[in-house]
Amino acid sequence: MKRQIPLLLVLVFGIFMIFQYFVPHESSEWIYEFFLDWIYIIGIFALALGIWSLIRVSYDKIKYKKPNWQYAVITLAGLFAMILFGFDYGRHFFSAEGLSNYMFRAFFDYILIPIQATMFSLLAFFIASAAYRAFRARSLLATLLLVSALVVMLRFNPYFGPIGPYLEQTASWLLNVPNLAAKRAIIIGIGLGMVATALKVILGIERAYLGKD
Amino acid sequence: MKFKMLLALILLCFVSAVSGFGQSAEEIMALPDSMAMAPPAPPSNVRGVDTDNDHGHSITLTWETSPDDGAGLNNVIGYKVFRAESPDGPFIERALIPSGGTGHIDVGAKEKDANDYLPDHVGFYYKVRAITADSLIYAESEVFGPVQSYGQWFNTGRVPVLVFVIFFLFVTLFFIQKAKGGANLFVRRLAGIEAVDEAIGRATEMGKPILYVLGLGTAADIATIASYTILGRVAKKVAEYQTGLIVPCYDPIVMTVAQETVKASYMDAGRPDAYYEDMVYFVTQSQFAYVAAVNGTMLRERPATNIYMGKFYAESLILAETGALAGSIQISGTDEIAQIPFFVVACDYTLIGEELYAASAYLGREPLLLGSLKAQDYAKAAAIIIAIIGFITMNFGIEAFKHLFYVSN
Amino acid sequence: MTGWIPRIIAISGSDIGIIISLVVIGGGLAWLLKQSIKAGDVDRRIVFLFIFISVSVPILFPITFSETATPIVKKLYDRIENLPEGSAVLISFDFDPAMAPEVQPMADAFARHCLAKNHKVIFMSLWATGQSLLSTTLQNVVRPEFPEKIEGVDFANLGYKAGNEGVLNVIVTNFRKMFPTDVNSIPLDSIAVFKKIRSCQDLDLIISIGGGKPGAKEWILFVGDPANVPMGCGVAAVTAPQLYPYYPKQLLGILGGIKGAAEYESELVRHYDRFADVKKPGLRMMGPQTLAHVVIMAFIVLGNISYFVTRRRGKKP
Amino acid sequence: MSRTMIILLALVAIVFAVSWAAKSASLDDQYDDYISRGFLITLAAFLTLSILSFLYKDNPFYKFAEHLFVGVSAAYWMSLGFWSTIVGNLIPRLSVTLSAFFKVPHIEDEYALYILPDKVSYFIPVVLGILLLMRLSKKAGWISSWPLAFIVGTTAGLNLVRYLRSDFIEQVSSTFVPLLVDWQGTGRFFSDFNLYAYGQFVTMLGNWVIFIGVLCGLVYFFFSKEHKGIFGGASRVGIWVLMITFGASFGYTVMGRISLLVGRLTFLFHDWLELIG
Repeated sequence: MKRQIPLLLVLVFGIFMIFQYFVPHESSEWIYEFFLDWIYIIGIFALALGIWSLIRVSYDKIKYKKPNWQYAVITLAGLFAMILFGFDYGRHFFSAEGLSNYMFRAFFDYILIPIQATMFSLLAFFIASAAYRAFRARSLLATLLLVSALVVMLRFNPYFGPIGPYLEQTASWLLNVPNLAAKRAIIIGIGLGMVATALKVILGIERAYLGKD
Repeated sequence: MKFKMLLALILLCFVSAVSGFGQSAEEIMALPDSMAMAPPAPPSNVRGVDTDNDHGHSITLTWETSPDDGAGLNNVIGYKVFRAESPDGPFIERALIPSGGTGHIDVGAKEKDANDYLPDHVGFYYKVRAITADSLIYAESEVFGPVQSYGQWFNTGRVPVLVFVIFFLFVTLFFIQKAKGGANLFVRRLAGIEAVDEAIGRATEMGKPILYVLGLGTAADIATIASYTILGRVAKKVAEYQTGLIVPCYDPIVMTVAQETVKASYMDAGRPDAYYEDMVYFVTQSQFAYVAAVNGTMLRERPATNIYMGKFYAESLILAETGALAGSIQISGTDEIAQIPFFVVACDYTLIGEELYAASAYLGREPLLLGSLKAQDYAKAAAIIIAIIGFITMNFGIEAFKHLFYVSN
Repeated sequence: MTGWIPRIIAISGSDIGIIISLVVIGGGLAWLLKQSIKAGDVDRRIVFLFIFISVSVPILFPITFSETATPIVKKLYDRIENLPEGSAVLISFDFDPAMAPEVQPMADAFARHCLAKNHKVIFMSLWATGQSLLSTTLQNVVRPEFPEKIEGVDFANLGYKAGNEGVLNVIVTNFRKMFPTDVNSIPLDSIAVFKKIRSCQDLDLIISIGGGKPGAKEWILFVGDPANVPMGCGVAAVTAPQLYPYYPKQLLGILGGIKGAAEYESELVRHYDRFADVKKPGLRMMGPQTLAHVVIMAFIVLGNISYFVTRRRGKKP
Repeated sequence: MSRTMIILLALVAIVFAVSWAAKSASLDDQYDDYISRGFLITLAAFLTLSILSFLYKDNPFYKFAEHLFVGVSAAYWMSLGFWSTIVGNLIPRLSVTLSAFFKVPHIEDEYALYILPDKVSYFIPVVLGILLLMRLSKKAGWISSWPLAFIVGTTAGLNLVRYLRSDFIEQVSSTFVPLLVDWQGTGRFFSDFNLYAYGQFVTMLGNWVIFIGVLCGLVYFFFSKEHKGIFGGASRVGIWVLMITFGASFGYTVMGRISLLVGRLTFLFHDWLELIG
């Protein structure tokens, strides 16, 4: 029972969604839209599970004085402060203005955004270190990788005089032609892999997502 | 064309100067609407039918252009489509089509309270007006109607997809049967997957944990589903070797599933006592906060091996470089095409696109999974054959073959 | 600007910036070369340090590398340059603030060039968010740098009109139908710029600046092709490859990303002394870009040197 | 805590205080809330530098920023989800009382009636969501796999047809390219010898590369056949094309990543330190 019902649900809803695709009628469209809404709403409930896990892990860290437990206090403080501002006690109790609370905005603009943008900008450093570490002519494949990366990066060098335009052209040709071919091959493969996996899921062959095998 | 217009303008200036409108010639030049010309012939043969293969609320119109469109008087600059609920009107303007146009699909909204709501099963009347540069000079077709719109129950434009679904289903079922019957199905080696076992061994020797990242996908993303299977396999090995396992999660539902998977694997390995819930934990559903936390974990726990399987976006390189900095062996796999290059460059082993899906079958070695892998290969062979036939027919100017694969919306 | 070093390596800007980048980056790389030959790989943190220097120095002390316009940019430049004075050029701002850092410099450069050549410029936008960016260009470039130009006589601002391709569909035959007035509610008939312009067919050049939809592609399909008006465009770097197929037939030229903007700006500076001192965000952004790219490429070379050195050493004993 | 650490902390505290004061002073004539603005900009700069310090090595400042970020962002997404989905979409359709309580206009959704009686269609996801929460209970945890099965089943069905169409049928059929372009004479053929993909020769070359590249790439992805002989050769060409592409994509991305750093450093030098105009 515990095992069969979920598998049956997957089969039924999976087949329904496949059929839905071939039925343009309005009613099929509405069901489709409802299902997508539902998935979204269930996701919000799931977020509560996540927050619960975060609180528990942090709490355990503090309780058992695990390494770096002091920082877990900061996580919890940030979490509760932001939840409080988000739901905006006191000023606009229960109104959509919760999100326009001054502190909520300030936390967003001066804590979330700067850290997020800086984490993102670390990529500038990492792309350099990855290039330094990995672009070495160890083998034919590594050399191809290295040379085509260099050709594309050379667009940014203004000192190649008459061959400059040719470099530029080669770079954009690489990005347009072989790039298209490789991407298409990968996409076809991925498409097939997805279809096969989805089919396995619907047929109940692939069931790792339900836990016990 | 330009010459003619210039001529008309000069003529116009002349006429207006003579007739003495009391305006300067310059101002008249800026007012082209007062140009005098003969009305064009109307468009003819207006026909309307319900638009095929849709949810209704739409009518397809066709007509023949006015003889004065591009020929004759050559003064038609476009067509206006009008619709009414009775042949006598009132008609409302629905569309403006540039000259030369012979058709229009009148799509309305399906919501009743929307402005341009177009109800189904209601008779409509249409007429088409050929317009000229002068808004007062035009010609109208005869009114056509009534025509009704309605929704269809089967989209014939999507038949190619249906054919492939059926084809795929049969090939898969066939090979699964074959594999069940004991046929030996060969699978080529995948370096990335063979490295997993080795990496777990290494972690055991070093006494360090393994970090498994499921990516940023949702629980239902196919890449994540493939990743669960690999996680299950890794967790089982980890349980057998008694190594540590860390699984930080981005999506709460993914976390739930991953907990189940890992728990089941520990049970399978006969070590349910070694499992504890917080091996798999939620971090946050914010891309870079998640990355910041995983980065910290990598540098503090110094895992022997990092495994990244699933959907990854810009964070791929941040994770992989930090992992390399921490000296971990790194195995990755994603179907996110834009990120594959970064994993290839920064990780020791990478499963490219489809290899990620194949990995679960490869690891499981179950006949059912191997059977579907075989089916995938046959579909690929079909793709190659279709591409070759397509190329041959294309180069001999036969378009029909290509049309077989045309899928309408 | 006049020293011999800058002339040789085609670099200009603040002296401190040039000296720092030459000494620190050049010297540092030379030292690293020695290190790599002697001892193999260098610490990753040194790579990070170099990236930090190569990006921050040009921000603090503006350095501009002289760019040479590639043909795809030069052709568009030449067209604007060679149009007779008083030609009508339309510049459409089809982008939002997120794209602005990359494409607004192009819009500024086009506006400068057209006004300096005494063309009549018509500004408009197909994106709701484009109108405020249009005002930015008018406020920061057109009005302060061309105080002698009069709105209505030398340039006109139509503002934003909703309708995407629909707008194009109409203005291809009649401007007044879509824009009865300009952005300041002045009837088009009383704007001198529009005296001889009834539809897009009367324009001499159309430039679309953007990177999304509607953008250059829609302009080509709905206006450039049917009305046979020459077109050019400036787009974000990611969009540029999708437009190459239209060059050079339907598009006279394409400015792709900040690099395209920088090339155009450098071409302007080369021919117009009056633009020597104006802000050139494209060229300015190219400083960090070029230095960082050179540094990364240098590190790739260093990595290979140390790899081959280590391998040879590994083989010998 | 080591002595150097204490000195470092004190130093950072002093710099922070000085920056706060200086920043507030410089914002004085622009804003009324200049003191809190001065603090917030200093805080943003401090967090930016804390994250950047990670490049040197893991350190208490990074740990601080990281943990703060995790807590605040988790709560941010939850608040956003709550207000936009639960309050914005669900509650107005669910109940008049709740709508009034949350001060959102109630929506009488006529289309909900079209399929299921009254508001049932919006109670279902709530029930499924609660079933998912049953996970927290040891006894009834198994029931949480029902909503999961719904999500997985629906998405699997959806993905199956969607990817079959866009990633398989359409990609395969767009490989049908003319490999021979109408011959227009040698002059035309070799004119426009320019890789911007419009000259006749270049178009043809491009089409050939695409066609063969796709075929060889597909061969590389064959799993159930040993890569030997012609098959192995094709698969090798396939992986070459893949590698060239990966290199080119990598090289192309550098520009965008440097721009991100330029943005961050501009914040530090311009918004915080006011070193540049």
